Order: sequence, then C-alpha cells, then structure tokens
Amino acid sequence: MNAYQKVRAGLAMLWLPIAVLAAAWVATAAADSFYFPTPPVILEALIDGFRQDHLWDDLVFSVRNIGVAVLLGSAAAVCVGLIIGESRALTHATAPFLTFARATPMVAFIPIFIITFGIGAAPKIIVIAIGVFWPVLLNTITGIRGIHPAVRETAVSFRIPKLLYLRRIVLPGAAPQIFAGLRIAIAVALVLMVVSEIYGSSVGLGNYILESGARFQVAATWAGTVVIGALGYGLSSALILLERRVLGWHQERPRKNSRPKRRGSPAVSGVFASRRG
Amino acid sequence: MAESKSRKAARRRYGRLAPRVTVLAVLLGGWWAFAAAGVISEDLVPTPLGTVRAWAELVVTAEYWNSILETLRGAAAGLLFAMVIGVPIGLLTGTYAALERCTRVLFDVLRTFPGIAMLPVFLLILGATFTMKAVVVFIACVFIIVLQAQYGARSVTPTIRETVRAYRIPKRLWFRRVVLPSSIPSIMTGLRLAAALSVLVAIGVEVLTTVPGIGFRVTEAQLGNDSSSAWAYILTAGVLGFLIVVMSELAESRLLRWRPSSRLEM
Amino acid sequence: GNSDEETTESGLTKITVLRSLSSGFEPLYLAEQAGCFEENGLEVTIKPGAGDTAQNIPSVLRGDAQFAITGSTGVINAAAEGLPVRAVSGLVSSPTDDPEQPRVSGVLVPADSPIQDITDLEGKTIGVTAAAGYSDLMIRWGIAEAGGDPQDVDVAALPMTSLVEAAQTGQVDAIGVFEPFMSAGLGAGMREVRGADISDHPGLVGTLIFSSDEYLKEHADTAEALVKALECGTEVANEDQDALHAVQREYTEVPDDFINNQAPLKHWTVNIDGDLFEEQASFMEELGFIANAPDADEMLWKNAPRP
Amino acid sequence: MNNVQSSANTLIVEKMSKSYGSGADEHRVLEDLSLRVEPGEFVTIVGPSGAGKTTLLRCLSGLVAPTSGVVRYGEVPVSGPLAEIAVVFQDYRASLMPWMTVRDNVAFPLQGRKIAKRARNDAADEALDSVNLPGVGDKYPWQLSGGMQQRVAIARGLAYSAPVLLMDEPFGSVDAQARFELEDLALDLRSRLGISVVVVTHDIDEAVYLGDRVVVLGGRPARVIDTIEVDLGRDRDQIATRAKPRFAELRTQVMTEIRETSISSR
Amino acid sequence: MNNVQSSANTLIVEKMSKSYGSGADEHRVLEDLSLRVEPGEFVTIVGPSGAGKTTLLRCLSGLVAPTSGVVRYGEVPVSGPLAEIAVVFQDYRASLMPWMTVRDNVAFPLQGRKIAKRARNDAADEALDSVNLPGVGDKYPWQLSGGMQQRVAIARGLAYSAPVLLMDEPFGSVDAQARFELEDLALDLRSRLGISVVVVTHDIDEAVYLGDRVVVLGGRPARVIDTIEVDLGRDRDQIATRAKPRFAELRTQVMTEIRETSISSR
Ligand SMILES: Nc1ncnc2c1ncn2[C@@H]1O[C@H](COP(=O)(O)OP(=O)(O)OP(=O)(O)O)[C@@H](O)[C@H]1O
Ligand SMILES: Nc1ncnc2c1ncn2[C@@H]1O[C@H](COP(=O)(O)OP(=O)(O)OP(=O)(O)O)[C@@H](O)[C@H]1O
Ligand SMILES: [Mg+2]
Ligand SMILES: [Mg+2]
Repeated sequence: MNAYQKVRAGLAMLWLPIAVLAAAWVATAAADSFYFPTPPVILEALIDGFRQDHLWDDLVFSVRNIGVAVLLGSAAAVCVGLIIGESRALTHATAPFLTFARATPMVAFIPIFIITFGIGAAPKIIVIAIGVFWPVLLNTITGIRGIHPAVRETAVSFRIPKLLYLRRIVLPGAAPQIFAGLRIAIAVALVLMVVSEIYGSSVGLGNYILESGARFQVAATWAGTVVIGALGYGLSSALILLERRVLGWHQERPRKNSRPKRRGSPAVSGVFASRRG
Repeated sequence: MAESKSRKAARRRYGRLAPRVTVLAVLLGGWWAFAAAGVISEDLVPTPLGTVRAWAELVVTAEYWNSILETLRGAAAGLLFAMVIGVPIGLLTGTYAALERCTRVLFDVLRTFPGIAMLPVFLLILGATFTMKAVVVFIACVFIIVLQAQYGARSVTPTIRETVRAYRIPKRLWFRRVVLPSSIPSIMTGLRLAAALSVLVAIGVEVLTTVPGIGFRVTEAQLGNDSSSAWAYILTAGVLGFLIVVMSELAESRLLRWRPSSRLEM
Repeated sequence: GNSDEETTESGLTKITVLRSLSSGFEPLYLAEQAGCFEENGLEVTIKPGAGDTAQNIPSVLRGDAQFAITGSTGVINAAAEGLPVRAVSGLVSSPTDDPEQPRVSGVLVPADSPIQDITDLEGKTIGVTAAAGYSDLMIRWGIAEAGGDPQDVDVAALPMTSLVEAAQTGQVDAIGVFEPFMSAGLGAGMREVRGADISDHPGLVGTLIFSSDEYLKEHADTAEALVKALECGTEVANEDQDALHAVQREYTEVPDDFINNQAPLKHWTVNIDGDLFEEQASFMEELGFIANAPDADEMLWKNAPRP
Repeated sequence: MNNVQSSANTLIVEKMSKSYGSGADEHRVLEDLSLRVEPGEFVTIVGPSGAGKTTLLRCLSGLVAPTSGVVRYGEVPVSGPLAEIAVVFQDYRASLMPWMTVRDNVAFPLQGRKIAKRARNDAADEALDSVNLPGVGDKYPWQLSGGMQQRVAIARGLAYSAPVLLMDEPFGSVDAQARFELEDLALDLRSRLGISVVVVTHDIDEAVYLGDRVVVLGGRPARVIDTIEVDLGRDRDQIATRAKPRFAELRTQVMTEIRETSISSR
Repeated sequence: MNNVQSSANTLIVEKMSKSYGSGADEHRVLEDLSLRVEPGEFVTIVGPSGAGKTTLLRCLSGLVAPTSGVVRYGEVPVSGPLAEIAVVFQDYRASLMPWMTVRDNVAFPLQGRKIAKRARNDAADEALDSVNLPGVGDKYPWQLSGGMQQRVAIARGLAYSAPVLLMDEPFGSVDAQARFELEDLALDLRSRLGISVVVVTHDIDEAVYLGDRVVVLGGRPARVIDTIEVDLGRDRDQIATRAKPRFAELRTQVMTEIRETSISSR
C-alpha cells in the first residue's frame, strides 16, 4: 500500500468522525447552551484540569484500580472457569446461579463494600474485580464447553496428562471466548470504577466528574467524561492488541463462511451463546 | 405406558434438578454462615432468613411492585429505542462496506464509553427523571445492538450471495428474505444481552440518583439502615435479570426454530 | 418560568417545591399542616428532590418546580458559574446567639481518636454526605481559620447512614454529620471536635429555598407569599418538637429511636445574612472551589428576608 | 428442424480465457477454451484440484465474465445469469438457506419471477417429487441428511425449469451409498426431462459413469486436454456398468491423462 | 520365535458387543464381533454409513469400553488408550489444534511422555518428512491445504511411534488427486515401518485398493458380514492395480454385499 492509498483509506474511515465533531462544534456554538460547551471550551477545561486541578492524580488512581481489578478478577474467573467448565455436571449445576449472579446489580453493593473495606482503593478494586469476574467466568465456561470434541478425544487417545491438557489445550481453546468475556468485562469495570468513585472517594475520575458536576462546572464535567471515554477506548484497544498477539492463530484463520475480517469477534457471547451445529 | 413415560420424565427432571438444588443449598449455607459469623455488621449483611422475612413484608406492598414496574419501564423504553435505532443502523452498515468503514472509528469510541459517566451531565440537562434513565439505558444498549446487527448482516455466506445472484433474485427480496433472516440470530443475541444490561443500567441509575425504581428502594433502605429490605430488593433485581435472560432465550429459540441447535447443553 | 400562572378554583396559586430527602425540609410540611400556605394564597405541592440537593438547581432552571431546597454552597456554586438562581428564603441557619444550645451538626471523631482539636484534622480523611457540600466547606474553613492548610484534607462522600460506622471502624478519621446522625454518633460514644462546623459561624445559612431569577422577576408576589408561609412554618418548627418529629418519622427513613433521641432543634429561620453569604463565597474562591466569588445580589433575591 | 432447435439451445464456449487479478498480479486460470453442450447431453468435466473447473462453471453460468472469448446460449451471449441456466453449487449445505423450509428454498427463485405463491409451491412440490423427496417440504434443511439436502439443491435447480443444469461437484460430500443414488437420479432426470446437464467433479469414476462425454481439463493455465466420448450406452447401472472392462479402460485413460497433466504442471 | 512376536503384537477383538444408552433407550450398535489385526497387516473396514465403523475404531483404540467381549493387544486388555496404538481421527480439521504450529501439533503427544523438547521436535520433523511435508513445521494448520492437514494428522500418529495405526475415514474430504497420494503414502508407511494399519472407509474402491483384507460390516446391530482377502499382492499402483480385472471383481463383490445388507436392514 503506497502513501496515497494509505491516506485514502484513512480518510474513508475518518471523514465521518471528523464531520460529527465539526457538526457538534457548530451546533454547540449556535445553541450557546450552558450545558453544552463548545469543543474548544471543553479542551481548555481539560488542560486546566491537568495543569491546575488534580485530574492527573485522579486518572492515575482510576487506572491503577481498574488495572489491578481487571487482572485479579479475570485471573480468578479463568481459574474457577477451568474447574467448572471441565466438568459437565458442575457446568449444569451452576449455570442458573451464574446467570443470576451476573444479573444482580453490583452497583447496589458498592456502599456495603465501602463500609466493609474502607474508602481507599481496596473496596473499589474488590467491587470492580467482582464485576469483572462474572462475564469472564461465564465466557470461560462457554469457551471450554465449545472446544470441539475431537480435540478432547485426541488428547485422551494420546494420553496427554491433565495439567498439560489444561495448559495447552483447554486454555488456548477457550481463549477466543475468554477474550470476548474480557471485552464485556472492561465495559462493566469502567462503570463500576466510575460509580465506586462517586461513593466514598476523594480521588478518581468518578469523583472528578461528580465534584465538578456538583459545582456546575459543566466544561470540567465534560472534560472528565472525555477522559473516561479515552480511558475506556485505551483499555479496549490494549485488549485488542493483546488479543491479536495471543490469538494470532485465531484471527488469521479463514472462517468457514469467510466473514469480512474485523478487529476481534463481536462483543458478546454469554453463557448460552451458541456453537452452531 | 403413558404413565410410565411421564414418571420417567419426572425422574429425569429430578435428576437434572438435584445438583442445582445442592448448589443452591451450599450457596445459602455459605451466606448464612458468613452473616452469622458477624465479620460484617448485620446492618450491612443480613441473614438469608432476615432477607426472606423482609421480602415477605415487601411483596405485599404496592410500593414493591411499583418499583419493579418503574425499573422495567425505564429499561424497556431505553431498550426499545436502542432497538429501533440500532437494528437499521447495524443492518445498513453491515451491508454497505463504505458505511461500515466510515462509522467504525466512531462506533469503536462510543461503544467503549461508559454511559454512567454521563450521569452528572445528564442530571444537569435532564434531571433525575424517567427520560434521563431511559437515555442512559439507550446509550448503554444501542451499540451492542448495532454491532450484533452489523455482524449478522455480514454473516450472509458467499455461497448464498452467489446462489441469489445465479437465480436472479431481485434486490428487495434479497434484503427481506435473505439479509434480514440471516442476521436475526445475531440480532437476537444482541437483544438478549441488551435486555439483561438494560435492567442493570436502569437500576444503576436509580441507585445513584433518585429516579424511582428498585435501585432507589435499595438506597432508601440502606439509608434507613434496613439492610434486609435492601438485600431483598437487590435479590429481586437479580431474579428480574435472570428471568429476562431465560425469557429472551425462550423467545429466541421459538423465533429461531429454523436453527438446528441454538444452544449448548447448559 | 411560565407567565400564565396556574391557580385553583378557589383562587390559590399553585406552586411546586422540591424538598431535600433527609432533613431541613420539615418547616414545609409543618406550614402545610398549620395551613400557612392557604393563609397566604398558595397551594404547594411538596415533592422529594434529588439526593444531592445541588441537583435541584437544574431542576428549577428546567421548570420542573418553581422553588426548591438546597444548601448555601449550592447557590454560591451555581451563581459563580453564572446560573440565574437566587436564594429566596432561609430554612436552617446556624443559631446566632446561644452558644450553649446543643449543636445540630458538627465534626465527630471516635472516642479514642488522637484528634483533639481542629488543627489535628489537617492531613486526615473525613467522611461527609455530599461532595462539594457545606460540611466539606466548613471543615476546610475551620482549618484555615485555625491557621492550617485547608487543602490538606481528604473529603469523601459516603452514604449518610454509614458515616458513624465508617468512623468507628476506622475507614475515615472523622465525619461531618448533622442530626439525627449527630446524636446517634454522640450516643455511640463519639466525641465532637469544635471549630469546623456551621455552628461556628453564627448566622450562616445552611439550608435555603431558592428559585430562578426569571421566575422571581415575574412572580415576586408568589415568592413573598411563600416566604410568609415559611416564616409561619419555621415558627412551628422551633416551638413544637413533637410535630417536628412526627414529620421526620413520616417523611424520612431514619429509625425512630434516632429521631426521638435527637437534640431539640431551634435553628429554623427564613432570614438570610447577605454579608455572611458573601464571606462564605469569598472563602470558596480562596480555596479554589470557584473562580470568582459572586456578590450578594447575584445570589440573593432582592426581597429575601434579612435579619 | 431438429438441427435448428439444437443450435438455439446449445451452450457454446468459444476461445474463452479467464484471469483473476490484473497487471503483475494477473493469475491466468483458463486459456483458449472451447466447448459445446448440446441439448439433452450429459457432459462431465474433470481435472485436478485448482485446475479451474469451478471457474469454468462460473463462466458458463454468467456469474463471472470471461476475460476474452465468448460464452453463448444459442445466439444469446451469456453476460449475466440467464433464466435458462440453473446452477447447483459445490457446497449444498451453505447454499440452502437455513431459515427457509425446504419448500421455500426450492420456490424462492420463482418468487423473483413474480409467480403467484400457489403456483410457486406447486412447482416446488413437483420438483421435490422428481428428486424422490415427497412430503419433506415443511421441514428445514438441517432436518435432512446430507444426501437429501443435496437433492433439495437439485430440486431448486429443477423448479427453476431451465433447460440447462450446471452442477459443481454435486456429490462430493455425501457418503458412498447416497452418492450412488444421486448419480442415478441425475441420469434419470436428464432422460425424463430432456435437459442438458454439466457436472464438474474430481472423481474419475463418477465422470465416466455419468457422462456422455468427459472433458478433461489440465495444465496451468488450464486447457481442454482431451474430450472422451463414453460409449457405454445411455442406460447405466452402478454395479453392471462399473464392472464392464470398457469402463475400466475409459477410467484408466482419464486417470492417465490427469496424472500426466498434473505431473507436467508441477 | 516369529510366531511369538506376532501374537504379542496382534490386536484382537473377541465376541465384542457395544451399545449406547441403557434400558429402554439402549441402542445396540455392534454385536458379537470378532477380528484380528496381525503385525504389519493392512486391514480396511467398510460398511454403510451409520453401521458402526467409527464405534468399532473407538473400541479398538480404547476410547470407549465395549459393552461385552474383549479387545486385547497381545495379552494386554485394551481398557484405555494404549501407548502402542495411535489414532488418526475422521475430522482432521477439528483434531489438529489451530493454536499450535504444525510441529507442535505433531510433537504434542510426546510432551505428555516427558520427552525433552529437542528430541520431540526432531521426532516431529522426521514424522513430517516421512509424510512428504518437509519444512512446514513452523506453519499453522490453517495455512495448509486439506490434504496437507490430513498428512499432519497422520504424522502425529507416526511420531507417537506406535506399532498400530488406526485411521477413521482418513481420506474422506480431500480431493481425488491428494487422495491417491495419501493412499500410496499409507501403503508405503506400512511397508517401511512394518506397522499394522487399520483404515475405516466407506469408499469401496479405496478399501480394496489399500487392504490386505477387507472387513465388511453390516446389519443392525452390525456384524462382520464377510472378510475378503485381497489377492492383489503387496505392491499396488493407482493405475495398474485398479485396471486389473481381479480388482473389478473384488470391488463388485464388496459392493454387492454392502448393497444387500443396506437393503435388508432398511
Ligand atoms: N475469486 C478468485 N480470485 C482469485 N483467484 C481465484 C479466485 N477463484 C479461484 N481462483 C484461483 O483460480 C484457480 C482455479 O480455481 P477453481 O476454484 O476454479 O479450481 P477448481 O478446479 O474448481 O478446484 P477444486 O477442485 O479444488 O474445486 C485456483 O488457483 C484459485 O486459487
Ligand atoms: N456417542 C453416541 N451415543 C449414542 N449413539 C451413538 C453415539 N455415537 C454413535 N452413535 C450411534 O451409533 C451408530 C453408529 O455410529 P458410527 O459413528 O459408529 O457409524 P459410522 O459407521 O462411523 O458412520 P459414518 O460412516 O457416517 O461415519 C449410529 O446409529 C449412531 O447414531
Ligand atoms: Mg471447485
Ligand atoms: Mg464414522
């Protein structure tokens, strides 16, 4: 691909976002609404936030919490998922409770966690980790149950020992689903991060938007919102990069009914997501 | 003969149920032990019995059912809009590559955005109102639906494309009888996920603001130091979400009868 | 604001007032029960507003209600950002005269806390009910007046009912509370640290009623009538503790024994001290909470009752 | 008279070449290829994998345009899919639409022609009868075995009532028993309906067993290596015909030719 | 001496039956089946689809236990997978792990035996050489054609260096040319390595071409209908052998037997 083609490809992707931004600019300037500052005003608030306010500290605090929590939550989920998913009986016995757990609003537990574990980083990490746990767990189980029986059979007939089997067959076999689960988990984690910083926190991005909102500093609120959006985009981009590295074999495998290539498979696959027969 | 068959079916159903009952017992036992151990004050973690008692008191009140209704109303309104707007956008962007390309970056950014972070802004603009709740639900759900519809529209296999061309099928038939049905499984998956999510988001909004609904009742009960009621409401929310998942799966399997096997053995 | 004012058949002017959820709204119901609204030609619908009363400000600007309750900091914050709202009437002010009167709000620490006086609060974490609310401000103000650094303190918003528990389990070093949780905390053996509370600024308005500038321009008489009715309501509140408790029992989720055990509250007044208001605003500017402190007439309705 | 009709319904390929890509990326698949399929004739096309058999069939059906040369149906140039040519694709599983019943699948191409529903369904049922699948119209494709699915795909071609039927490795992925039955079905349809049939296959036995003529493709780019008249008569029998010494001879001839071209093209 | 070794390495099935399910749901698949595979022998098993060929192979490999009767390897009862028996599965695409390179796939079974990495890789490369796939070790399975993938699956069986190789329809889904090559490869491996090979197939020509003995399964439940000694010598040639009249005779014999059983079992 030469330079000209690259520019053209870039333009084909970017003209709409640019147009939307321009339209927002024109519209906010024309409406002159207190609640909708123009993009330059938001940008200014953003720079002020980093320069004068504690926005940088807030960002660091939030990023650290969400990072640690996603790691802990997903690691625990994959381990538990391996145990449950490897047993058809356990999968069957726990299925409704897992669905139930996932459908229970974690947000409502946040006050309880704060009282129990204090107002520091710990309760936030725990809340986010638990929020991350369910989707990753469910997807790990789905992924394991979805491994082709022929793969299992091969392992049995070649007398592969259990640990080796888990490490080199089950884990990579379920990896695409696990990553799909992680993608959902990141969305959940962001929400819980924000909410956990609204309750019982003096730092964090959630606290930043809460405080500036309470003070009617609308531009700052929008700026905080933009930072959270950027954090979300950054996290999911990082995940996609990781996924590409880990799942190189999966991404490039020609699909049976060769769907056009996309970054990652679609966002979702619950525990009942299907392997089509 | 018929009798023995039904008895056998009953035995099989029991055989399928027994392990789940065991797990339920273990979970309840764990909860009870945890609450009884008193690691955490009973003001925060009530016993299962206390929760059931609180629930029994709540379930006869109009307030309880009204909150459920309010939550569902907000979730449904947001979900409906997300569907009405998301499905056509998804199908269009899935069918036309140029549209997909120019919306990709936009959707990628918006999709990862946590709608709840807009809450302070929405509170300013819309206030703690039903509309605000519906809007937050809409934002949380619409991109899931768009992406699934997009994925569905692109799942028409090359062979089917070719077949349609070889048999000279006109464009409108192609859209109505090929693109739409072949993307329905994927759209259904999106709707199912969005439906579960919509209730979660609605409750999240209610917890954080004073929009009426289950979430508001949870905060209210917590404010009143009535942890049993708070847990009863939280578990109600769990049951609600669970029912939505189960029902949308049922709906899915009915609607997609043409699909060979749309679920795993679970 | 809508110029074609709604009236009832009997000629009463219909208005809606958004109240706070936990406390400070009692005179509204007492005025209703005592017929003060009707006497002044009003029919008032009292609706629960947002949990954080600052959120009532946009609601009034949107026209969801004509009047609403908020804290003094809320009005200052709004005015500083140029939002057209004006305080109409006070509800709760810090008692002006009697230093012996029991306090209705304050900073509490556990009995065995090393914190002895206000200067010890520096560098500590303090739980309050709302971010950027008045507890937050009073604590910083107190520290500044005692010669400390008002920025060097962490203030975290917590659910009201968990404040006492949070302090006792050591999650926070101190808490900023008001009744009835104040009594609950003291009853549980906590100790009060003076100097960082609204009570240390006699006459400062805590809770007030506000409206939009636009509405006030067109309906000055309605606002006057409301002030009169509230004056009547606050009198009842100051005198009839039983009626006050009955309202609290009816309209809050606070457990009964909390309500019964609280100190008698006699701080209800419609008057607003404009100078103190300005002083508070300029301190907020010093702290960097707001960019520019607004003048009194940017925050107060010109006809608001003053002491 | 007979001669005139014959030339109007003959499928003719003249000096056709086909490349994929262009410039430096050009990949020449077929070169200078000529071929005639007379009405009522059964022509089989064999060649090693990747030779260009599918490409040839796609050119014959008008799905892709040749790079040079012409494809004509009688006097009409085949510049796009024609109503006179029906195609059965290699991957029957993927070419049947899983969301339509068997009847709808078969009738679907007729809907494009604006034929009334009643008439469409009658035509579909008739086509299903003639592939020995009476009464399965209301089932979904996945409820049938592979062999039955392939018959449905053939029925769809028949219902289109085109005088030419093109089939790409139609019996490739069904088991041996079903394959025998499908082969005999194809021969039978040709005799009963008098249509021309072109079958692409890589199974040499099958090519000889089915064809009136076997066209052997080979080389890179592919040309017609040889055209072999199969003098085994029109009535064939799975056991008797295949046991004939002449059958073995023809088979050996085709096999040798393919072997040589695939070795020489390495 | 020779005789003793022979019996120690003979795979023996004695009066074996196999049912799936139990009680009223019992589905008897194989009944009273006896079979011997001598060292170095090439046995092919044919039978109509669904007869129970795969089931038999799974019993031979120790993956499932027979309901009654025994499977022995020499004196050792086959009660689970043995290190002396390697299996190549029907669905090679699914049995190769897409996340491992070709070399890792082939070497993986050796890792279970705690062989050092170096030695594993050498063994894998050697096995890949012997299936004519030198230098593809670093590719992923999906980068290879179907025929090549199937060779990788065979190489995995070879690297396991078991004296018995069981293959279930190993050449079912590759094209004719590749199939010929794989068939000759299997024959060659048997001669070079002196292993016993059991191949299940439903292609009658293939069964006759490959086997020293053809075992015909049939009936419901399936029994051994006939065992046919293939007296075509050990050296086979795709063109010459298949052209022999004796080949046609044997083929006709097998075909007739299968036809009869599948008609009688309808
Ligand atoms: N759309 C395409 N674009 C580029 N090259 C193609 C395309 N389709 C086929 N080819 C190439 O053209 C050649 C012939 O392919 P074709 O599918 O016609 O072979 P075939 O004889 O049908 O093979 P098979 O027996 O495997 O079905 C192959 O080398 C293939 O890679
Ligand atoms: N795990 C199982 N449980 C129950 N029934 C089974 C199972 N596996 C196979 N069967 C049944 O056993 C019979 C024989 O199946 P098997 O797969 O052995 O046949 P096959 O000869 O290999 O067929 P094909 O040629 O189609 O591969 C079939 O009727 C099948 O439905
Ligand atoms: Mg082809
Ligand atoms: Mg089989």
